[in-house]
Amino acid sequence: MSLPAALGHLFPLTGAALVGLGLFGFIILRHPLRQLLAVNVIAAGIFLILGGLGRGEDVTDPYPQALVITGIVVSVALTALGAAMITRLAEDRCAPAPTPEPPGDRDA
Amino acid sequence: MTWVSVATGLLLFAGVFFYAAGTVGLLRFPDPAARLHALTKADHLGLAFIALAAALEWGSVAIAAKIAAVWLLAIMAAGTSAQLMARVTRQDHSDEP
Amino acid sequence: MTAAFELILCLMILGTACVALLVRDFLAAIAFFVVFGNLMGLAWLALGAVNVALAEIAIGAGVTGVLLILTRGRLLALGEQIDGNPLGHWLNLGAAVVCSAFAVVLGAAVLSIAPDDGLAPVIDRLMPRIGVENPVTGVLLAFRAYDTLLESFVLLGALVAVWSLAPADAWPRAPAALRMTDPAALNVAESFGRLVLPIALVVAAYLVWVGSDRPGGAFQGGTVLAGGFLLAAMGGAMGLPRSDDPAFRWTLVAGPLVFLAIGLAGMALGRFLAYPEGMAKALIVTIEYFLAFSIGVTLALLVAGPPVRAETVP
Amino acid sequence: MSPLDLLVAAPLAFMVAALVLGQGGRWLILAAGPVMLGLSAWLLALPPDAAHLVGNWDLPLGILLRADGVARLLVPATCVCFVAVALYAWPEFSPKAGRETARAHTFWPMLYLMWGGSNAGYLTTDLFNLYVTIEMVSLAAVALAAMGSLAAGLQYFMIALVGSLAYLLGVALLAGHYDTVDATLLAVRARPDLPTVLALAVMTAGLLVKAALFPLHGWLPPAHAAAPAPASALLSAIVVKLGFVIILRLWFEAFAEVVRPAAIHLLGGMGALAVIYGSIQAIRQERLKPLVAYSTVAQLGYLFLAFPLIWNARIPGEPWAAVLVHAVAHMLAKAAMFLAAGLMLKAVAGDRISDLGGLARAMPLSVTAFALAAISLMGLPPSGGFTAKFLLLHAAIEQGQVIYAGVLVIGGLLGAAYLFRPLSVAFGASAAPVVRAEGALRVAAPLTLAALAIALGFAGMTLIELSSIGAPPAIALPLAEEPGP
Repeated sequence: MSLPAALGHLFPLTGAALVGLGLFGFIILRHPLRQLLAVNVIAAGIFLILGGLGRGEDVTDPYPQALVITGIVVSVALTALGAAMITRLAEDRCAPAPTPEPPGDRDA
Repeated sequence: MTWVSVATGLLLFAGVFFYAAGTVGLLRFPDPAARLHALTKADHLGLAFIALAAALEWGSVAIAAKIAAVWLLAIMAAGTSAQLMARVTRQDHSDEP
Repeated sequence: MTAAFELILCLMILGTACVALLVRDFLAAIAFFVVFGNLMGLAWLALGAVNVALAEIAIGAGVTGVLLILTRGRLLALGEQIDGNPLGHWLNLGAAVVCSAFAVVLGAAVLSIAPDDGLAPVIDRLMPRIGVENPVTGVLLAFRAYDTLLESFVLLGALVAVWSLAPADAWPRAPAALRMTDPAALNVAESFGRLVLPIALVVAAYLVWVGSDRPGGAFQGGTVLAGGFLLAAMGGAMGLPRSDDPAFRWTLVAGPLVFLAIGLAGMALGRFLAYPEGMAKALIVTIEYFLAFSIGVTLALLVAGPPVRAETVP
Repeated sequence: MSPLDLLVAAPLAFMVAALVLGQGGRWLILAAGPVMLGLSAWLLALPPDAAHLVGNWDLPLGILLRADGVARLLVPATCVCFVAVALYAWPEFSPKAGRETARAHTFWPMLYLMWGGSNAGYLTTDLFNLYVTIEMVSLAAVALAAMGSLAAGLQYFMIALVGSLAYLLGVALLAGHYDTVDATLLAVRARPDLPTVLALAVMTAGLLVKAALFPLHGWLPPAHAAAPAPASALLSAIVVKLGFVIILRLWFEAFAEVVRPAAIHLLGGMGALAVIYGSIQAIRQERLKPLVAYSTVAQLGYLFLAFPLIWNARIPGEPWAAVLVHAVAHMLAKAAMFLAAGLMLKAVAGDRISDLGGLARAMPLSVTAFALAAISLMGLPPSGGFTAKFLLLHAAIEQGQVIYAGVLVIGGLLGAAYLFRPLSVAFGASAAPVVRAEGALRVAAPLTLAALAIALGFAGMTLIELSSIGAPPAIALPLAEEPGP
């Protein structure tokens, strides 16, 4: 391996630190939208570990790259769902009057 | 050292200089309009120099054209967002008594 | 030289992440998160993973950033407090200790793994069989096409899940309009949106096309398309569709459906998701074009959110 | 052609159809039901070593699908549950007064997404592919939970998100370490070093959160109790099982050489505590649906309590079969119970147990379904629950594991205590309330599921044989050949 050992591990180590940092944020932050941001930091850290460990002498392994792209898309899909839920919850909270759809099993 | 690498170096230097100037302006100018002015004009001049340097370094017309397209898009986006920001700040100020 | 650059880059990544998590003002937090995403993109470039860099900057920084800003705006309009975060409590100290300990263990585990491109030779050997040259596209759409197929359904499912949150009397209206309210600002944004949408279409098509041989692909192209749609919607150059519009529903499902159909057709010839000899590249490019278009529409609608009641639409 | 792909592809095709059709989406179950049950039957009929690579791309790069005993037991049970729940949900998720509603439209694509995702999860051996399937199921589960209570749904979402990321972190470490994430290859390659142990630990922790094992169960009762009855049935019967099955495969197949007895007993101890805690909480509930939800917490405990019993057994095939039979029996019985509870609560004014008075005379079939499901959950003979608990108890006594044996007995008694309470009220002497007649399908769905849970008790030997197909070498006696590429 021609890369200096420390340099080879630089990105995965950064990823590990990001996971710890994001986890800390997730625990101490109160608002769910901020927690969602923290989760995205954790995910970025995991992707960096995954991709960084595939670093070869001159190319990075395409296999983890593909896994990371899949992971990024899944993560944005979930972030969007979370953001929508947070918004809807805030709407319900500030306008308690709106007619929630009656639960189907009690509408008779 | 060929003349290309000398020119690239000079262009890069100029680009970095304008970026630095823009950043200093952003930090030091007193009001939002002046800051926007520093940010958009100086930074995009800087970007232009760096884009030129990159195009020269690659030495291919096709790639130079792509770089030019990217630069154009960046300028348009910056112009639009600067306009929008200027409006927002003016509204904020007109709200004040 | 490279080492110094990478070291500074990693420190900046960690620094921006810290600020994004801990700063009081949430708008500043989002701004730093977007910078963080772009720096992550640089990190992927440093790793030589251009495909991932494109995806990270477009999706991780771009779409997620827009989503957070939009959600923040909607929450503030509802009078919800997002800023402020009590720090200094002893529980936070405990959390810091636990998380640092976890990061240290994780770091030790990472250090004991030698980075290598173990599967790259395997992939190189297989690439000639599918006729495309971008190995990441090869993994995504041939060797692990099953993952990608399921993932395209995750994206579609996320949109349906967002729709399921619609208030009772809002279905099947359109999502809340993204159009700017200030008429003068709208004017600027509209001309920009009109200009950008066709450019986004061309760039997206280009990214998918080069994606078979060079960095690019369906997800990157689809995200550019989504960006174009969102800008056009913000400028009012384009309305958002009602969720019961049949043509719109077909554009949503087209990508996953074509992918599934080609996979099932492969089954008739031998195996699920197997491409017949010599046709692999044509099929992959077909899948990618449909997928990119559906991804573009789906991502834009995911950002827009669930349908809303008529009176809240300006 | 193989059911291994079609069991995933068909629900996804139905999801697309349901999304496009909108109003008409609910009719699709009439096609999906026979198709999926037929595919399940085909799966059962496959030769024992049935396995193939998707797209013929070889390991370590490709993805291997196989029909092992776990899949052969859980996939058909899942399909039966989905069909019954869908038929039950039909009138509930139909257009109201001719207008399409958000729920009536989105419920059906979500159902098929969850169906495809859970089938895919049982059939694949690829750990990253499992991550995607977990997200398919979680996504649909969150949407269904949010239909009842948005706040509980959001809490569930956050927990599920962190759980998936913990799992993904483990997958990332393994992918970097072994250059593969295929369970069958990891079974050969895995060494007990720091990255592997850490990966297994974070993956297990993430999945335990999703499988709601005590003390990580906090999100489950509010989410499962608040959702509409068909959604509760799917959440309690299907969703939590996937996390359990993945842990089972990780611990006994991929990392059988890495796992240490202390860890196994930690998991077993958590399971034992879950049985006791969940049962006591269930006894304390005043309302019916939270009671059934806490019963899920308790019943999931048995699944993990079995881990040390499998680990130490002289003939591990027996407790292995027991835990799978228990998973299937709980799936059927819990789905039946939530559906029956939905009918019962709809008939009476309130949602408290004391409101159920005299219901047995007013709606005998639904109360019977509830009672039959309760018999299986308590582990009374003859039922699937009894077969499972008997085999577990037998293993515990044979190994001299007094504590686990005691928990099994006490858990059964506590189960009887909390399940008899609603039944005794329903069979009580108070005047029968006037109840509007329900559609035949809605009554038949829980009754069929509960009857199947009972019928499992008569098929003990078949189930044990099924469960041993393609079981990990440590489990199967005589040593079975691992299905390779």
